Amino acid sequence: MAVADIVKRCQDMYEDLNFTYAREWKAAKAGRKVVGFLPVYAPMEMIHAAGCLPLGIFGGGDQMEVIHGDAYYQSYICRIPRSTIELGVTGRVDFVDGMIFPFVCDVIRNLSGIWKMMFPNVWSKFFDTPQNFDPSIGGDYYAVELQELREGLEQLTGRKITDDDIRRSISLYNENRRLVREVYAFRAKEPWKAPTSEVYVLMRAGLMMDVEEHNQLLKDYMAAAAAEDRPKRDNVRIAIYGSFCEQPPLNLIKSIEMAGCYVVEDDYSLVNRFITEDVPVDGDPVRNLAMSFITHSVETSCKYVPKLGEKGKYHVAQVKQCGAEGVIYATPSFCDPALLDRPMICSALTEAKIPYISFKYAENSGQMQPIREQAGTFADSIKLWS
Amino acid sequence: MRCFIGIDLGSTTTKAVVMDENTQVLGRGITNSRSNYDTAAAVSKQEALIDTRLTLFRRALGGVPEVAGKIDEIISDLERNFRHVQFLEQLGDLEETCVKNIKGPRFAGKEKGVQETLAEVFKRLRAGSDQLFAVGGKRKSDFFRDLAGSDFMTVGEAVCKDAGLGFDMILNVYDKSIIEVENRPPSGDMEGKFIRALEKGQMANNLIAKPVQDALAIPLEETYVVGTGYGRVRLPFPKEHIRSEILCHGLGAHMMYPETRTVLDIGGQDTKGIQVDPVGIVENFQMNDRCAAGCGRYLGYIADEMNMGLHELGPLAMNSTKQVRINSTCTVFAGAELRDRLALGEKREDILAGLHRAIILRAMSILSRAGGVKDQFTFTGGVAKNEAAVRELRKLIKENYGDVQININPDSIYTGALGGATFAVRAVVN
Amino acid sequence: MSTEAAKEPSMLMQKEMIARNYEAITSKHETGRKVSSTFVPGNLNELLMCFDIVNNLPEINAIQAGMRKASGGYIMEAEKSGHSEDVCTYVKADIGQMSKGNIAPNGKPYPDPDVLMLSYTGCYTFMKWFELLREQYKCPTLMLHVPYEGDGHSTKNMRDYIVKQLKEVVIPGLEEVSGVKFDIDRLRGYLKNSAKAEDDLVWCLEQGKHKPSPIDAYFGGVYYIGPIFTAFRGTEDAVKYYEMLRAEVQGRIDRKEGPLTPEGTSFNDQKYRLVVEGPPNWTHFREFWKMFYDEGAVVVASSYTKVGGMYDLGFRHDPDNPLESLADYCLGCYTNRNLPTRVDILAKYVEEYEADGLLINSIKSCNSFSAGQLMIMKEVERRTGKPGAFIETDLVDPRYFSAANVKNRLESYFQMIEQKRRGGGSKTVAA
Amino acid sequence: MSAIITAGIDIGSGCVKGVLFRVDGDKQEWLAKFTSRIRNRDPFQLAQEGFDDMLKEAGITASDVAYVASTGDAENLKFSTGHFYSMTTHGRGAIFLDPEARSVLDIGALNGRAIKVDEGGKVLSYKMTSQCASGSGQFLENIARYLGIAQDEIGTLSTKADNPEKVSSICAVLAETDVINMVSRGITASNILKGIHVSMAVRLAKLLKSIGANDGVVLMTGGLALDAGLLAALNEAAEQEKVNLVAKNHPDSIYAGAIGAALWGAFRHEKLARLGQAA
Ligand SMILES: Nc1ncnc2c1ncn2[C@@H]1O[C@H](COP(=O)(O)OP(=O)(O)O)[C@@H](O)[C@H]1O
Ligand SMILES: Nc1ncnc2c1ncn2[C@@H]1O[C@H](COP(=O)(O)OP(=O)(O)O)[C@@H](O)[C@H]1O
Ligand code: SF4
Ligand code: SF4
Ligand code: SF4
Repeated sequence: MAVADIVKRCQDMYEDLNFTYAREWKAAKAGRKVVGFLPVYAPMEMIHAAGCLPLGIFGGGDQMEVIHGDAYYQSYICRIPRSTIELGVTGRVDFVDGMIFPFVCDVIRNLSGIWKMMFPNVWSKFFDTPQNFDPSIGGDYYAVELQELREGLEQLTGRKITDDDIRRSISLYNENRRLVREVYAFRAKEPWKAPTSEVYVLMRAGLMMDVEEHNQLLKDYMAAAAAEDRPKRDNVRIAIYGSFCEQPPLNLIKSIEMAGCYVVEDDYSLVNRFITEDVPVDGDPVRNLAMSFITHSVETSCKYVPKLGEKGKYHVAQVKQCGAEGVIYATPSFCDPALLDRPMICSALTEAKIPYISFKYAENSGQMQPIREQAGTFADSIKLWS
Repeated sequence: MRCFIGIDLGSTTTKAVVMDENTQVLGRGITNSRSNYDTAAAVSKQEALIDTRLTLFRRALGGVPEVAGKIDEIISDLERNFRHVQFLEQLGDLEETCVKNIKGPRFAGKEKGVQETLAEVFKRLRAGSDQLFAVGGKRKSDFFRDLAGSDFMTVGEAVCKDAGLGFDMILNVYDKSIIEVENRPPSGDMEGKFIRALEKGQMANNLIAKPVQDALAIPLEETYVVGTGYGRVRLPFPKEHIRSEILCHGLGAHMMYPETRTVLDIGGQDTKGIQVDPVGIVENFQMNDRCAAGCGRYLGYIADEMNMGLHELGPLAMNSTKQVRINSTCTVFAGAELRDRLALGEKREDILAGLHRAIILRAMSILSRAGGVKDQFTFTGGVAKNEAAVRELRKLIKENYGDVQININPDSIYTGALGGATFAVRAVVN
Repeated sequence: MSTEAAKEPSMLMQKEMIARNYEAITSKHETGRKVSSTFVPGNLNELLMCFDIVNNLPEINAIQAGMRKASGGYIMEAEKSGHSEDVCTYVKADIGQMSKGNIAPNGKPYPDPDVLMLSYTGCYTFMKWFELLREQYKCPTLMLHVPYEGDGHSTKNMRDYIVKQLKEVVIPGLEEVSGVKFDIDRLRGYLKNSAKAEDDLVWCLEQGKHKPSPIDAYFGGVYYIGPIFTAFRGTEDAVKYYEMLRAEVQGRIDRKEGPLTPEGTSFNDQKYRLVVEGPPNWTHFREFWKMFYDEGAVVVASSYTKVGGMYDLGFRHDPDNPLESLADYCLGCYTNRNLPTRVDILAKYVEEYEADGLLINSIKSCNSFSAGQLMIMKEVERRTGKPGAFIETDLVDPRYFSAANVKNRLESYFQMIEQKRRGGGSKTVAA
Repeated sequence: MSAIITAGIDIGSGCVKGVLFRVDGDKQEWLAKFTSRIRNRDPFQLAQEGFDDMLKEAGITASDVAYVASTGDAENLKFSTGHFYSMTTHGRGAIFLDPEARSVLDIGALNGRAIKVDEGGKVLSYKMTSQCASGSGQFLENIARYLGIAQDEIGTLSTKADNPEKVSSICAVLAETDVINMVSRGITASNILKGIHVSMAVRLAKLLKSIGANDGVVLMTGGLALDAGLLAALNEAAEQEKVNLVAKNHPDSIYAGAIGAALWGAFRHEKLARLGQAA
């Protein structure tokens, strides 16, 4: 397949607010269930092992008109919960049998309660992962939580999830994560061959489709992109942080690239990069999942950093590793976790002499001129003087 | 006769309604809200009383068999002439004020030239006013500021060019003076003006003079006044004469359409969704929060940006063939958004259509917050005059709430004042 | 507060207690006592007392700064140093205060804390706040992660997790900071005091059911909960304070009197009875309160008086199960309950306290409270059939208090209740 | 290296600005300039007209110009050789106008930008105001109109204030009402304007602080640069904050973006020439 075809397929899926793929997947076989999840992490292996399709629900983007969602949120709350409610109220996710609301922040947390009241017939779970990273404390707690999730899913589907089911899923997702890491490495190496506006939709589509299908797609994309002859431009290399939850509109990503930046690292929709190493397949699979989360997961604003002086170290290391020349800290407006983190992360960047800029966006931002201006000046400044 | 008056002091316009004790509307008056709330209230009240006189004339003429079938014509003739007299009076005031304001260093040594230019401008304005108030003449607005202002710009720029004088200077004098003039309530003497209007008219004076004069002689007693609206706390009224605008809008809508259950009001700075019960009592309401995005003022900014009158926005948007999606309804950035889109090559009417939809989408959210839309639904406030906004609203109501009867009254801008007047009647009569 | 409000003996006692605590905090260098900073929801006051640690609560300091009208400047200061306009103003007031000399209400500088006791209960922002303070003070930070009751109840796993953290993280950490060995019997003793004071507090809050209500469960309520939510739960002082408060409330019931307004008059002419959800605004506290009593509105129950523990639902600290009861306490704070539970609680209040409706004061800062309040309002309206109202302010950011706006909404709400009440009779409306 | 001629064209939301320079190594000679307010006209058309006028004034033709650099909203300008983003150019322009400047405040019709620069005009850090800008030029313009005051009178009036009235609203729409209320309470135009200036100054000071501009000269550029009232309010804010900042302006401040563009254009042209890929 050609790059353009792959990208088109992904972009169509990404823009499809009716989730046709998931609907068709569900309809294809009697008894199939779809379990939705919000940013920023969900144990997809468990959902997959239950025979369900994990479906990433990441807000409504800039193409959805939000009417009822706004009725539930004050103006000083970010966009993602409103568009998620709009998806619910307008019946666009009426086929979803279960919903997982991860631990991201108080907004998502409270959204889980709204969902319970609005859709009492949908199985829903607020999934509180540990903020204590001691294997014998947080690890034990998390293993039991995973076990409870497993039981919840078993009730939803009416069938047992065996340890082997989970092990099989773990290896599929291990492969997925490995391939995702490869795409990221490929982009970091030759960003002109894998523009972020493409990589982004490739990743987003992956959170809405069967994992094996996505694995194939990732391989196809890399092969096709490597073969494509694209000119290298006089752009600077930057990393983007702060965008882990509410996603920016695709136009914003394009605007940043247009303004002279190659994005070589980002924290967009982290899910498939949340666990940074392969989860061991042998042994107690639930325990393995729990331990991987405890010991090998990314650092992001919704996780506590237990050690003094560690804050921001992770970001600095990532920037160095991917060879970024600067950081754009781009956060959704009113996103407390990211905005409260910003001063700490940025001071770590300053200490490491990494230039950065920061701005805010909303998933439905329409005006790109200020974005271009800021990203453009940033690119200018790196280009002209470093 | 006993008059009951409701005054709605809005952020953009101030409205007054005069009622008799049977809750029959006698007159309506409107003016733009200005820095001086007392004046705004006084002017709107005066306007409503003028309108009341017209109603009384109409009633009186009903008793003159010779004019049967021509009453509408006569009344509109009378009103037109009355407005013309009033306009000339205010124009005179403006000119005087302008001349007084030619002072300060920026005019040093140029006083004479400026004065002469001004005289020429006003001469032309006066001459032009005949056409403005001719039968079938189209006026951009009912407010002196808008009428005088737009002509002043075009005429002034031309005169200055001829005179080789910088337009900025004249503009500056005008800007200063118009405020002063606006904040001076037009002189009373309604009767005198009506007489003069009568004289100007082409109608058979002898036939109607008597009944008109009789109607003019009826004393209008201000029995009870109720104030409401955004600026109500600034009205010099005792507390029991003040009612919340929510209650007034609810009751006003009920008075116009007793079957109304849901009311939407889009004013200059706020949007309200109100649910009323079968007797006009408010059951629930929601307003926009502290952000004024998507309110009427938004259209004002757009109109300014496009150099158009508010009246013209709707019709232009109706010409759209392809709506542009606009996501931000921030009033302040509306202009920027507009320019952004124009720069991308979108057509003005398509962008405007998108902007209107954006406003209505916001209103839909507030309605949703207030508990949705029930049959019948009444749309009030200044924006209800805008056909493009109304079109989008109709579409969205149908999509979201099905077939609901939608009421829009040409006098819907007076809804709050109507409710206020009703409260006034009740305070005395019940 | 800037202007002196009329005071009852309990208020004077509380004032004196608070002053003493600020004295203890600011004189730590002289006394050698250790200071811990911590939060109101899920605070472990009794546990800290076991280590002779003085308890300092940045949230309360922010409130104090708000009431003294100093918070605006602090917030600006924090924003200048890179904090966003969008985030919680308690955090910014606290951070801004540091760069402005960090002066306590008693005029002395706050000493650096010796330990940050991060009880992560009911609010995500707490975690970021203490990460920020940790950068500043470079002192040990003890994190107690309290899982959220997402399904409306706590589980054994959650409780075990908390107890384990107490045993393996918090207690050893506090021992190390203070040099004092943990003595569980000492804890039991304090918990006994707590339970006693809690009984009296619950009794007082429940008197809002009287007509006229002898208390104001919101504006007065923030004073009633002062000692038990902060540095005094577990002390003899708190026990005494609540005995005193109880006697005062009883006196008002006997005299059929309402609560005292700041102007020193008894608020007896109560026209509207409200349940209020959400924290108050502190920068314009008096002005805000006045908008209620001027119109005859009394608050009979509120959720804000439950942020530091939902004692009215039956929970008491338990000397027989000390650590477990601390865990249950943390889990049960108001903002750690899921939305459906909050709706249940508020609907119950509207009914049991025979209120005219639910008023929500939505706080811009606080997603924990605010995100979802419109849904709460809808649901409570639906269940009780009573109208709700919604106003928006902020905790300590004076820029977000628009008196005209709030007053407009309150007045409209009260007039609506009034009109509805009369509505039944006045079918005479001309149509 | 011989002298070259470069042009800078800056399209803003309110005005189009342009300059023409002869650059010879370190020597820069200013040949011509123009501004025109957009007022609903096509900015690209205005840019073309202004450019032609400048050429005429300098007595040269378009082919004599080695590099036309655009900035501002002019990415799509047809006759430009290259584009620089506005904060890059304002920084450089400021240093040209005032070599002492170490930071720049560019206050345009809708956004405010704070830029920290070194002595060569290199941008060290910068930040833009985001949404909700009651402190924008547009807002001030509206209010002035409302008060019946000409643009160039704003500054003088503001400096005459004796008791400035604070504008508290964050939103320009609500602030407008605030102002109307003030008028009705009899507050003078001076005090109102100063109040607006003070609240703008506070925001701008915040912006400056957040980019780490703590001392030295701040040069104001953009449309509001010549507003004496704002300048005074800024210096007062700096004093209150006890920061060692001195705000200044320059009669040609409004050209800063265009100047910067022309000069970076020359720099770029030389670099490209050196690399043998002259544009
Ligand atoms: N003739 C008109 N055509 C279109 N829109 C209008 C017209 N008149 C007023 N408006 C709109 O109505 C708004 C004012 O509404 P109004 O109900 O008078 O507000 P308020 O009660 O706040 O003064 C204006 O901002 C404008 O957008
Ligand atoms: N001569 C002037 N005196 C005072 N203000 C002016 C003058 N010219 C322009 N302005 C103000 O500057 C703004 C435009 O400034 P400018 O820097 O050109 O902005 P932009 O770059 O966004 O177009 C206008 O909105 C106006 O308020
Ligand atoms: S965008 Fe930020 S504030 Fe909003 S839900 Fe996500 S993490 Fe929370
Ligand atoms: S977000 Fe709310 S609960 Fe959390 S610190 Fe701020 S005010 Fe307190
Ligand atoms: S400036 Fe715009 S976004 Fe901000 S409060 Fe006003 S209308 Fe809302």
